[in-house]
Amino acid sequence: MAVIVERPKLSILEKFYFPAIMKGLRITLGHAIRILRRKKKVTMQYPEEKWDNNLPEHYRGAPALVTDEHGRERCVSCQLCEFICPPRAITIIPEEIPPEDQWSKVEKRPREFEIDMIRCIYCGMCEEVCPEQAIFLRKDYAISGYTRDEMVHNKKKLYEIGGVREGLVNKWNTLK
Amino acid sequence: MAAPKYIKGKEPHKSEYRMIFRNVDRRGWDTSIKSYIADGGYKDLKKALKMKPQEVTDEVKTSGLRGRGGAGFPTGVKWGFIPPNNKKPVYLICNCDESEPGTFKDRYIVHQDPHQLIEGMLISCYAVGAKVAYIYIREEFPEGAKILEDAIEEARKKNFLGKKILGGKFNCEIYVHRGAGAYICGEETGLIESLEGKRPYPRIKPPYFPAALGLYMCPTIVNNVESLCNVKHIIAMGGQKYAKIGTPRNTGTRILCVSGDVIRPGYFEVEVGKITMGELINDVCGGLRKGRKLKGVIPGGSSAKVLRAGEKYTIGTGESERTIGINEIPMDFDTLAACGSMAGSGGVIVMDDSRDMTWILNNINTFYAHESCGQCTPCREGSLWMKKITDRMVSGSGVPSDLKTLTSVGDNIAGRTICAFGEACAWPTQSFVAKFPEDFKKHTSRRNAGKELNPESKAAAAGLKR
Amino acid sequence: MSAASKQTEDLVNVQVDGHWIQVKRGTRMIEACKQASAEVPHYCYHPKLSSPGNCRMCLVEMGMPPRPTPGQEAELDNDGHAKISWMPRPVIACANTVAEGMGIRTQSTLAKECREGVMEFLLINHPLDCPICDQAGECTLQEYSVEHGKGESRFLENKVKKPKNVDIGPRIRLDDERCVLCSRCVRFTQEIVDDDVLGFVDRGSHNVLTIHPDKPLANNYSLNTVDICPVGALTSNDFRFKMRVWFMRETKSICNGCARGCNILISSRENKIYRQTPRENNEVNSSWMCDSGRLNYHLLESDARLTDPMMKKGKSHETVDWPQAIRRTAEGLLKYKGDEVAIIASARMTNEELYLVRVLADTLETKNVDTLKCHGEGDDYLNHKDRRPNTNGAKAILKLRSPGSRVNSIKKGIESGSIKALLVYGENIESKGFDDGVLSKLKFLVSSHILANPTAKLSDIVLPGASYAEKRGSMINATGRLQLLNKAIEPPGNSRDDWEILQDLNCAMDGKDFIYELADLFSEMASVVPVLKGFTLSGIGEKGASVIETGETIPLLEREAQRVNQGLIVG
Amino acid sequence: MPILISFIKIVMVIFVVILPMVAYSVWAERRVSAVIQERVGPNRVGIPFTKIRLFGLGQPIADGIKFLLKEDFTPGHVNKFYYWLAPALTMVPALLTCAVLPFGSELFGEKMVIADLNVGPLFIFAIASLSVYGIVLAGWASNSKYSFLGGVRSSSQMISYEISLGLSLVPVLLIFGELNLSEIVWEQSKNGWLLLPFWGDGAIWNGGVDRFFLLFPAFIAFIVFTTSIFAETNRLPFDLPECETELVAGYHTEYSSMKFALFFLGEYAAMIIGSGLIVTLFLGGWSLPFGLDAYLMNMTGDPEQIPWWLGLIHIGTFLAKVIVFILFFIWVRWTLPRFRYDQLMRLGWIIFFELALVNIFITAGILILTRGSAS
Repeated sequence: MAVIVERPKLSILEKFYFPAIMKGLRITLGHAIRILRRKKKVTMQYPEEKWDNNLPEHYRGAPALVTDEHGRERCVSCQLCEFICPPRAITIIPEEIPPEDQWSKVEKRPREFEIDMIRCIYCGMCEEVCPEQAIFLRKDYAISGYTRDEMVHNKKKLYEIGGVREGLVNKWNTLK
Repeated sequence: MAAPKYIKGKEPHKSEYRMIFRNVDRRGWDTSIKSYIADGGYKDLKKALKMKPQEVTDEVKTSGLRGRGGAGFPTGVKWGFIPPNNKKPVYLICNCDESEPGTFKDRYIVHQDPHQLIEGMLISCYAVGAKVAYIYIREEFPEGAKILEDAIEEARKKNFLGKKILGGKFNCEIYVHRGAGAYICGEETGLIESLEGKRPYPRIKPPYFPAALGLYMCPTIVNNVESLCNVKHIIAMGGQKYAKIGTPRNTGTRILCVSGDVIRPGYFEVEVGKITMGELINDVCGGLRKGRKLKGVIPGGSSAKVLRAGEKYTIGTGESERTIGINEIPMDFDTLAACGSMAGSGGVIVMDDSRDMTWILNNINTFYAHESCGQCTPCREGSLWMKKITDRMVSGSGVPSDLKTLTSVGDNIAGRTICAFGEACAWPTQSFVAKFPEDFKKHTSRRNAGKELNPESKAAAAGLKR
Repeated sequence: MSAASKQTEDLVNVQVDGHWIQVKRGTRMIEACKQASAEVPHYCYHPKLSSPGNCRMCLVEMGMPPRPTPGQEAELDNDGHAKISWMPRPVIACANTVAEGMGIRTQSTLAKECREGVMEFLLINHPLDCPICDQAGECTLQEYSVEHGKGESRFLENKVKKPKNVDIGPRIRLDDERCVLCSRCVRFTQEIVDDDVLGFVDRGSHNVLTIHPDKPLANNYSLNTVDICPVGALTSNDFRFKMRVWFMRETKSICNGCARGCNILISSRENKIYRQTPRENNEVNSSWMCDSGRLNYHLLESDARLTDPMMKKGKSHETVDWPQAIRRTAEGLLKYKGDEVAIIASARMTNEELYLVRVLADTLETKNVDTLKCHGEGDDYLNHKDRRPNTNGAKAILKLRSPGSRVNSIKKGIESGSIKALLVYGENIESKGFDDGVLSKLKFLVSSHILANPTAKLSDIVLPGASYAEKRGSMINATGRLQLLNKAIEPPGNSRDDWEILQDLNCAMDGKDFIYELADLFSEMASVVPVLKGFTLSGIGEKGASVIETGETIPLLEREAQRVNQGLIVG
Repeated sequence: MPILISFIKIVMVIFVVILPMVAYSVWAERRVSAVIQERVGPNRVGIPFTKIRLFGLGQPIADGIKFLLKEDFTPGHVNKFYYWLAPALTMVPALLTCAVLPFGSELFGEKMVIADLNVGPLFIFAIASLSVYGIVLAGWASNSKYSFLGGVRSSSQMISYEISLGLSLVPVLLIFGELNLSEIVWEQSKNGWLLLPFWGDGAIWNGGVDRFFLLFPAFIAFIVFTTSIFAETNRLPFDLPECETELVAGYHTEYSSMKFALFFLGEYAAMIIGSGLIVTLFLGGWSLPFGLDAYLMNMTGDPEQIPWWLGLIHIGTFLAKVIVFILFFIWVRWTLPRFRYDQLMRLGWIIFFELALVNIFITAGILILTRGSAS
């Protein structure tokens, strides 16, 4: 249903607009003068100055896979992230862990795990949905490449970015 | 029939009424058919064979005999469940898989008086029309099995067994089947499955009521050893007369197996309901040890609910309603049920104040967790869970929520399983936790975390000293 | 509903969750609840198997009207039914049958408590490894724990460890920790395929499903255990870790492994088939299918797939485009007259394709039309000895009395030179004696295949067709049932739906107008072929329709019917 | 020879002054907007291959190169001829108008105006109204709804404001009685700027009563004229033809690379020319205020001969004034939000049109009253 909003009644002076325009000009000029006198600075000189150290804990940068302190890849390729990913940036091909592998009891791991960083929207749903605490949004945000292929992070690259994550629940290592 | 003389030191107590156990611990008695016949054995078989099968059944019905295996279901009624227009063969099975902790009566019958059982079975077979009977004997009773095999052989030679018994038209064969070594084999449908050569997974009822769809899907009667022995005596004295023994609705004699913290544990055959708990413990069994006080009694085998000393029980209805203490409880089926427990298999387990109920429950839970057949979910998962909880309690790592969990796990098992094992494993937990909360709270309170005090060892040490 | 809903001959009045319904006498309570749309959760119950009642998930509250003492009128409730007195103990709904006046409560506090309790028990020792479990997404443990679970665990102890990743057969892997011991698989192997190799050992919580020490679960129906397993205990080696089920699209189709025509679901994702599972049809395959049929789809991924039309240039073939291939085929065939041309069609083709073959034969005015007879070993369950899915269709449409009888005369005709051109559809005729020597006598050989084979190698023109999962059409199975084949994926490369190829060819031969829709083609065929009279393609339905009386019976279904009569299963 | 001189003037004005100025006003736009928004703005591009940044003054050059090097893409669905023509039609009129603008007094005896027309303002109107064709054609030829809407808006907006633009100028011309822009500037140089008549004959103490009273209509004319210039150049708050929130980029949605750059440059060129026009008409053009011109010329001795350094000063003065106005344009752009279209039309047709019309009569009235009967 359409809602009709009453326009505010303007006084004569307001109808004239001129004072309001002047007020606006004064404000913008005020800002200009302030910055010209080097009173305030809101931007930084990006490549030289970075805010990496000031990133909040929950910053959502590039998603990456992590290993635990025993070197086990945490991802078991349940493909939930692939399912939840809104832009469908994730592609996983699972495989069985061969019996001779140290972690063969985990049974399943990704053979290929690709995140298309051109598609990724850094929403963090993959991290949230992951039942194995295997994928995390890291603080890397400057993801660039010369080709589209380069922008697809493969498993190796994802583990490189992710690194080792300690102190998570390691149910596979002890309980199973 | 002269009154039997008994081995010295094993004479029956004066309150006993020895009928089934007449020959147990009897001086100069052996298991041979000679002794049995000399004492008037197999006379009742002859008597029964002269009657019509229905008459035998009616006698048993008149006697009011209730099953001695645990449930206390009237035996004659059970026999009557065989479909009237049945064309299939009928089987009789003697349940001699006596595995309930605290119960040790059947073994003595088998070991010392096998012919009494065989005679009782033959009469029962005649009554229900079974041509084949099985004695399903517990795997752990190898000697009993051998004694039975020998006795059957003897009986067959005397034509008490086999084709045309005693020259009549009645054919009957008895086989001894050694059990598969599991508690659940004592459950009647589990037993039937086991007898069929399968895993003793109890069957669902309905539709598999043994009296209609039992062994090999034929009508089958499963009776306890003691019940079948009683049949012989019912025929011997007649149902009317038998019914006068004991109390109304709880007729006959009953073998109580008393174990635990009493001076003189053992088996005692008494008239049902004629003796109270107090008399049994203090009089017949010689009372508790010096300086000890009664804490609780499990009156019918480990699966029965525990009774706490000092509690009051209301029994009877209407005018006969009265409130009694634990010592005044008569040992019969109905009163024990009214007290919230059951007569069960007659295994009375007495516990004095040196016992910590947590340890006792843990012991019982360990047994049931080990014996659960694993067929249906609640008992399979619940029994081990309860055991794990009490394990933690006794090892000093209980947590306050354990009590609630323990009770609710028990609640989730009882009444929701295929067979009665669910109740059997849930009832101890439910009753112990309800009746002795202070013992459990001791183990779950944070103050006692990490402490592991074994009262059993303390009690054992105290016993040594004495 | 009126109070006077009288007890009729074979209907009884049952109250489910407060509503009275009428169900057939002898119905299981669980089925009665289902009819009243009160789904009762269950694990061990399966309509095609006996009910051991061991999962205890289907516990409901039950009540019966009390038996009135003689001379006393039964007390009636507002609906005019006898008042129900409820039993204090819950009963299982899966094994008990309904009775007149029975009441069932599926949503009472007691029933809910029971479910919650059982659910908790099932989960305490469950490994909760859904992330690696192939059943995830179609696991009843997951589904019911959402509906009936607590959402938290009170279980502080260590879980029971059981064997994992056990190889119990060539196609099946077992994970005992996930097993809920419902015994469906055990009962299936005992009751349906008479291969009693599964069983339970140990007891209590340590109970495990295991295999006979010397006999693997290797029968040709073993993969059905994976389907009926309500959890992820039994998984298929073939499907294991390949794809999560929620990604897959399911297409209702039929199996083409033999003349049985088992109803199946083809699960595919992004043009790749991941598995085939049986679809219930109590007239054809009940709920089962054989492993060989199930794994048939690997054929489609073969390296030998033909993807482009090809023409022989010298000794080798070269790729051409479709218009050229069709034109050259038509030209080649038109050079010869009447019986100089022979067509060997295949009973693998759909009715529509066979009909177009018939039209082609009419255009060519040849009588040398036949299909091959390919018989293998059938079994006593579902597998049919006829290895072709549409032999009955071929008989009806090509008007063949006995398929394969004219093949020898065609062969002789080629050898004698009276047959100069041969069109082979979907069959490798080399196996039927048409070797190099015979085929080289031909002036013109065209064949259509999905895989490269010796016949294709000798052909002047090869037309790549589509496999059963890549096309739509109808077939008539061994018991004379008209069933629908549906397209799950696209044919690879430039290969095309066979009916389109034939249609193009027909068009090139006689210049007649096109039929653009398969449904139109079916309708045209139905107007010509007597047994199909009155049918439309969409009118066939998911479960097919019986069109021919063949008198054949299906052994497995016969036995199931017998068990239904005995009241052992629901069916 | 005059042709050669004209040529030199054209080259000097267009390629040395206007185009760099256009480029750098883009840079200024970005820097000023940054400053207003407390940002930094383009500050990186300096001298290539060195670390010298020069406040980012290299940016316009980099931009220009970028525009030149970008793919010159013509979408398939456009009307090619008009599509190509449109950018030129926007850029060219803007540059043409500067022909009559006096950007200085005299240098070496040469008048610092490319074409000293006697009908300067008329010429400007004539040419400036052509620029609407560029936008309309761009919008139409692009064959896209956004462009089309932009084009339509632009045409109606420009036509509307051209009226007030023209009418607001009439009082000025009445006051000066002159259509030659050079003469107008000379007049202001001698007798006070239109908005600052405080020397020469214009000063009230020297008898310039009329100029004093005319300040009022002059001011109204100034407001109307300036605002209309905003509208004519499609700058905020009147940039509805491109209006990215509604129309993606309006008439130049489908343009890229150099063709887009031409639109871009055309807008800024128009802005510069507009500023120049305002300065010329209202603020004395190249003249210095307070009779400094006369003073300096008297200093050199020959009041009729302007020395070369004064000529340069005049050019500088003109450019300074223009730059101030460009800055004003930028300042306004980053201050005011865009008008709604109905507000725009209302302002043009109901307020400015009437105001300008009334202003003519007021001016005429004052002129009659102060200067006596019309001569």
